[in-house]
Amino acid sequence: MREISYSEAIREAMSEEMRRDTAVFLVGEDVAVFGGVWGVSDGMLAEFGDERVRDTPISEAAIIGAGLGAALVGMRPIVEIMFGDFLMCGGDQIVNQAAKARFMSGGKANVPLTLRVTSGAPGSAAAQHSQSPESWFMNVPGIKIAAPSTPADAKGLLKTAVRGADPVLFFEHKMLYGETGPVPEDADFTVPFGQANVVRQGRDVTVIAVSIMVPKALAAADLLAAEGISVEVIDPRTLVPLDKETLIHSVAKTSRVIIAHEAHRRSGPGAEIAAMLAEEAVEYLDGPIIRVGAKNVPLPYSPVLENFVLPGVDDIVAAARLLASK
Amino acid sequence: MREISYSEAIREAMSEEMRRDTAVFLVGEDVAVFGGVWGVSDGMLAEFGDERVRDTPISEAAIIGAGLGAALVGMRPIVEIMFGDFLMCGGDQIVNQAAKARFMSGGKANVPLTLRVTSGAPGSAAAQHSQSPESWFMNVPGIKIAAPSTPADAKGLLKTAVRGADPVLFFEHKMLYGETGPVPEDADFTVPFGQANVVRQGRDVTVIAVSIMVPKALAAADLLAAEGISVEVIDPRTLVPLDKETLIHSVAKTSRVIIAHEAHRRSGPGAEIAAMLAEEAVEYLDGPIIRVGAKNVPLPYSPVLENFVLPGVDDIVAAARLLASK
Amino acid sequence: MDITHYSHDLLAHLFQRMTLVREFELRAIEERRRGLIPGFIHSCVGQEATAVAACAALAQQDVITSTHRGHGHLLGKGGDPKFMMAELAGRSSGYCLGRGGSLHIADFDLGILGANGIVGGGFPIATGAALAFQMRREQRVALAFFGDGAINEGTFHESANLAGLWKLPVIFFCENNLYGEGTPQHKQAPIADLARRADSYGFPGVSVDGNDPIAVYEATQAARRRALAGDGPTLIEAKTYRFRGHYEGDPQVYREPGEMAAWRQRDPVPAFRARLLESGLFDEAQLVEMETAVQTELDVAVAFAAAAPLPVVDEALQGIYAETHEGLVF
Amino acid sequence: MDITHYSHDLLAHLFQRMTLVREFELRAIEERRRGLIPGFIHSCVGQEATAVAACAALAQQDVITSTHRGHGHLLGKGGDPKFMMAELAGRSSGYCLGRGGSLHIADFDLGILGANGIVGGGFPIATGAALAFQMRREQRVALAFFGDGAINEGTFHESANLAGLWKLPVIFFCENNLYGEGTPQHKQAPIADLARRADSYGFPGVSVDGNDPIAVYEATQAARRRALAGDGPTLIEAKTYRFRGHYEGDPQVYREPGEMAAWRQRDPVPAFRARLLESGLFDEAQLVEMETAVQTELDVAVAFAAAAPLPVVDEALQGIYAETHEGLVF
Ligand SMILES: Cc1ncc(C[n+]2csc(CCOP(=O)(O)OP(=O)(O)O)c2C)c(N)n1
Ligand SMILES: Cc1ncc(C[n+]2csc(CCOP(=O)(O)OP(=O)(O)O)c2C)c(N)n1
Ligand SMILES: [Mg+2]
Ligand SMILES: [Mg+2]
Repeated sequence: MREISYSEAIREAMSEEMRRDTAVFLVGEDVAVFGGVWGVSDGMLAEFGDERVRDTPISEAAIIGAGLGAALVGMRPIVEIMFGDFLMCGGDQIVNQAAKARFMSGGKANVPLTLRVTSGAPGSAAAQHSQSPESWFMNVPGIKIAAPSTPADAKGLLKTAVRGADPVLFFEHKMLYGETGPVPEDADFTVPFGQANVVRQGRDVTVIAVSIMVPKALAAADLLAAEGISVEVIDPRTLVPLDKETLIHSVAKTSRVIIAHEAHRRSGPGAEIAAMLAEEAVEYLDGPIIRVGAKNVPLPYSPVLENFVLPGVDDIVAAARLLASK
Repeated sequence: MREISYSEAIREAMSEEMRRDTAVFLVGEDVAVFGGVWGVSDGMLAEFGDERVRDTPISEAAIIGAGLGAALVGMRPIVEIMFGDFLMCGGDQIVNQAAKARFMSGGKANVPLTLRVTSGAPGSAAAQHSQSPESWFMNVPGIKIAAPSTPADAKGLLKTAVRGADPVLFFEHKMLYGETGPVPEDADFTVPFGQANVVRQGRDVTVIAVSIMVPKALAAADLLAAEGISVEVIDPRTLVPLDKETLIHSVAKTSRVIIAHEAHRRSGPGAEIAAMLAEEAVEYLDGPIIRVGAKNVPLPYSPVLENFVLPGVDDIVAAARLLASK
Repeated sequence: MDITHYSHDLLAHLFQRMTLVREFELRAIEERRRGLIPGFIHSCVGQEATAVAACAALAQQDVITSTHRGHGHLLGKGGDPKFMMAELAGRSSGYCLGRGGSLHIADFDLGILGANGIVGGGFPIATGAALAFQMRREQRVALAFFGDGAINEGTFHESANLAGLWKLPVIFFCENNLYGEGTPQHKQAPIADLARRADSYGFPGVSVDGNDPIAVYEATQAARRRALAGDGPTLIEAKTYRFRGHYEGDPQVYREPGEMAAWRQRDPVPAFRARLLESGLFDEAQLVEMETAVQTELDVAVAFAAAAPLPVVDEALQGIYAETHEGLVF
Repeated sequence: MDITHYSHDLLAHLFQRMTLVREFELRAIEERRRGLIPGFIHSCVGQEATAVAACAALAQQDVITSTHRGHGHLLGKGGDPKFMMAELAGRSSGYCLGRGGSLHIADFDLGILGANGIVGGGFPIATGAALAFQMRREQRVALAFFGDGAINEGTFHESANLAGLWKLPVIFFCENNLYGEGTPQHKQAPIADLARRADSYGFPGVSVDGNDPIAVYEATQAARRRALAGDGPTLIEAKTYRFRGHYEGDPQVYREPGEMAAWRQRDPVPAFRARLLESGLFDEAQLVEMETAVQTELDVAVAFAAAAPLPVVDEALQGIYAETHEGLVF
């Protein structure tokens, strides 16, 4: 299969859906002429014109809410939020409007709204440009949350989001944009929500890894294999809905779990996953559920500090060793 | 000790602190002439005047941020947000400004900002006026989160918040405002953050209950005692910081845990507490950690539906029976 | 304005709907007192002219976003009092199957994109709907109702800017009833004529007498024409007054003395009734007939609501997502 | 304006600081290229007059909120290039001990409440500081720097409304450099003169030539006087231009042809230099002396930064809370 980057996969998904359905359009700050500050929509203005690839003023609440309004009358907007850190500038339109519109209207509202949001620390971008806000909206019923780790998943999950009729927060990790991988060319290739991916099979320890922690977990698994510790790596791919079954199945096999994400440890996505396992899979557990995540401090600017705060391959390795030694 | 209501206790805390320190003032929508839509600041305008008890336009971001700005130059603002549901209208000022100001400035900023926020379902107020957003900001380092369940704790914790130098989200449950209890008259009575309260001692099951679920857990404990199940009820009082030690100590004793909160189950405060226990107290567990919370759907208007979605005494009882039967 | 220029149908419609709104509110208040309605009510008694006449200037295919004080808007846009009353009563036959209540009534077929419990929550939504209409070259406009309090939310500014920039077919319709909850308008904004704010976004703003349905109708029609011509938004500020509390039960400690009495002199419903009679276009018997019909319709609505089934608990777990998955709602 | 009316000290200060800002930016860019500075830089080259002259009109006790493009503001308000450069280099001797970087430099002693990575994030903060000054009857003002893009954020509207309503001693200072990232101002707002927006909040708005430090100084001084007199805020829009990319590395595909060249003719630093010479108040030797001193100061700053210790990892866990507790940061 041909290999393309995560960023190209996302552009391909958007472009294909825009060709297929005139209701789909892209809107956000600097997505058109600039091609997105991450370059994800580079070239799309030329193909689709400035009505369907729209630069906006710097007004997150209006942009998100306008996406919602357009969705309610039949469009399928893709809204780009340049940094996930800015989500709270338009938070109400997500939490109280988009997420609840269908339920409050007695199931009548359709909300085919995709919010493409970057997450993660790109390196010395400091506390307001480095956050991984995947869990900020997990407590809010009505919204779905995806966090792909590979180009193929990025493409397939994004298409599912755009074709669906529910609001989706679609988190793209900034440091994955340049990563390449095989991506099907089939224009109808999609990846369903709620299906975790067992990225690597293993016997001794399960690592449930979110987004950029998937490649890190794989690197850790390689190192650990050399020590005789066999690691199973699972990527949930969507956090809401969560594929409990696959996770529990793995824990039943390994009895040991690590949950890894770049978000801060406290109340990150791992809190929910760990709590779910402590509720539904506790009988299989043979030791603590260890969460590997950023320390609970704002992301620092200085690389020395930032590296210390962010979770890494070594943290997963250390956690796995600890579990395996019990 | 004289008994006063939760609402009176909060008013007393604010009034005492305002008498004590001219830097303290109250600002929010309808807090002055109206006395707060929940009546909490009733009468304070008369005592303190309209400079220190300030009605504002409907502009949550500006109100919260103005509180922050005033705090940065030495005031100690108490900002009231009428419904916790509206927090996301000013979310960025909490997440990216107030919470991070100290750290980003190298520890130099002082942020004595207290956000008094109501939470909980007051009955048929529907999806945008009934939420319990305690966990929405738990992933964000730099902010502290309190959720008192009694008049005494409300008074003591609020004073700690106002006298401190960190931003605090102080959640007041609407259905607790009318509840009465003994409250010390000592103007220097405070309750420290990070100290859970063992509200009732028990042997068989630990119920960690947040805010309004504390009285519900006590009611459940009474019912369960009649069946021979001895329940320990613990109120963490502050979610950030969390008094892990007291919680773990209890679990070591009972081996069985229920976490109860009115927030939705998914990624509510219970997710973090359960995850912490699954990490640090798993060896004591003799069964699943059960979370009792609102179902993961927006709060419905119709009482039939609302009662079904909200957690109740019966849910705690059922969970305790299940745990005790294992 | 000389009302004889207007069609009999339009005038009858305005009178009928204004009466319906007034009486609907009074019934709802009564039924809340009697226990049929469990939730809060923010009644729009006194603001019937704004709600009804603004909607009368819209076409069926146009859409509105409404507010916490939305019953008038909904009835104005064609809402059925039966389904509204049933919704207020929390019944399965209500507009939202009992899930939304007064604050969240929506009917997408009627172009009602929803009442809203969040002050200022509707601005971006109306703006987005208008964007869709513009992109699809449809002859439709979106109208956002909001209050004098709501105009101070950041969403107004962001939405008005976007709409002005893109010349979207949207009408920002401000019902300035002089209060936001208990806080008077002059304590919420440093200017009295909120229509001035349109200038910041390069589109016109007009202030009209919100208790005069004809003035409201004219202004809204002009705004609609402008929007459809591709000239962009209009801000309409309609000065009006609410005759009841912010919500039912509000002690209203904040009113200026004499203010209420003065506005009562300008009660839009009897004033318009008198004008219809004066014009000679309607006689007393015709108006009474319409009024009676309204009462009958409301009798039916209340009976319908009272007889309608309560939801069954499982319904709480439905209609949250289009595509659902195991474990999503539990 | 005839600059001979101004004190020698003021003119020297403006020239010295403008030169310092320009040269600081060029050094920082250079040091980033050489690897001393790890993070992004949003340079304000071309906008020296706004930053320096606005701050020159403030008193020591006044405060500012700054932006992502904040180096000029910080130097204008008295920031020390040593500590700034060390911060950019992520060192423990930096203003924020290496924790904040360019986007978050603050110095409460100098009245710098912080640069900000969130566009529009500073409006409410400046407003709140001004509220504190008003409540305490202090003779202090707060000035919020922001860009033409930021004015479209909801926080501008909410803050301007609050400040206008309460007549707070705040100055909203807009550096209109014609772009927000890659999007030109005319694609961000439907009006060109952003100063017009003040009218919505009942206070004056003025547009000035942002490349003329004297014009900026005058406007800011007038706004400050107004604020201290209790008359409330002023919106100042200073028209200017940035000569480099939005950030260093920006390919700048979005510029209009010829635009840059035209603005280069109006480069504020050489223009002011020429004016000083023309006025006869300064001779070439004096200016060269100041310029040389700036270079020396920057040599020292860069050397200081390069020699400053890197933070040790434990520092990442400090300074998050005033009162800390076990388990709070892990
Ligand atoms: C974001 C938000 N803030 C505050 C409230 C509480 N609230 C409900 S209605 C209201 C007053 C609204 O005033 P206005 O916009 O003038 O409408 P009116 O009630 O006068 O019709 C307030 C403050 C809310 N629902 N949402
Ligand atoms: C809330 C938010 N939205 C978007 C951004 C990304 N961003 C950073 S600077 C910028 C442009 C700001 O334009 P302007 O206010 O004119 O300031 P300038 O860069 O021209 O100095 C944008 C969009 C941000 N940092 N914060
Ligand atoms: Mg009003
Ligand atoms: Mg700009």
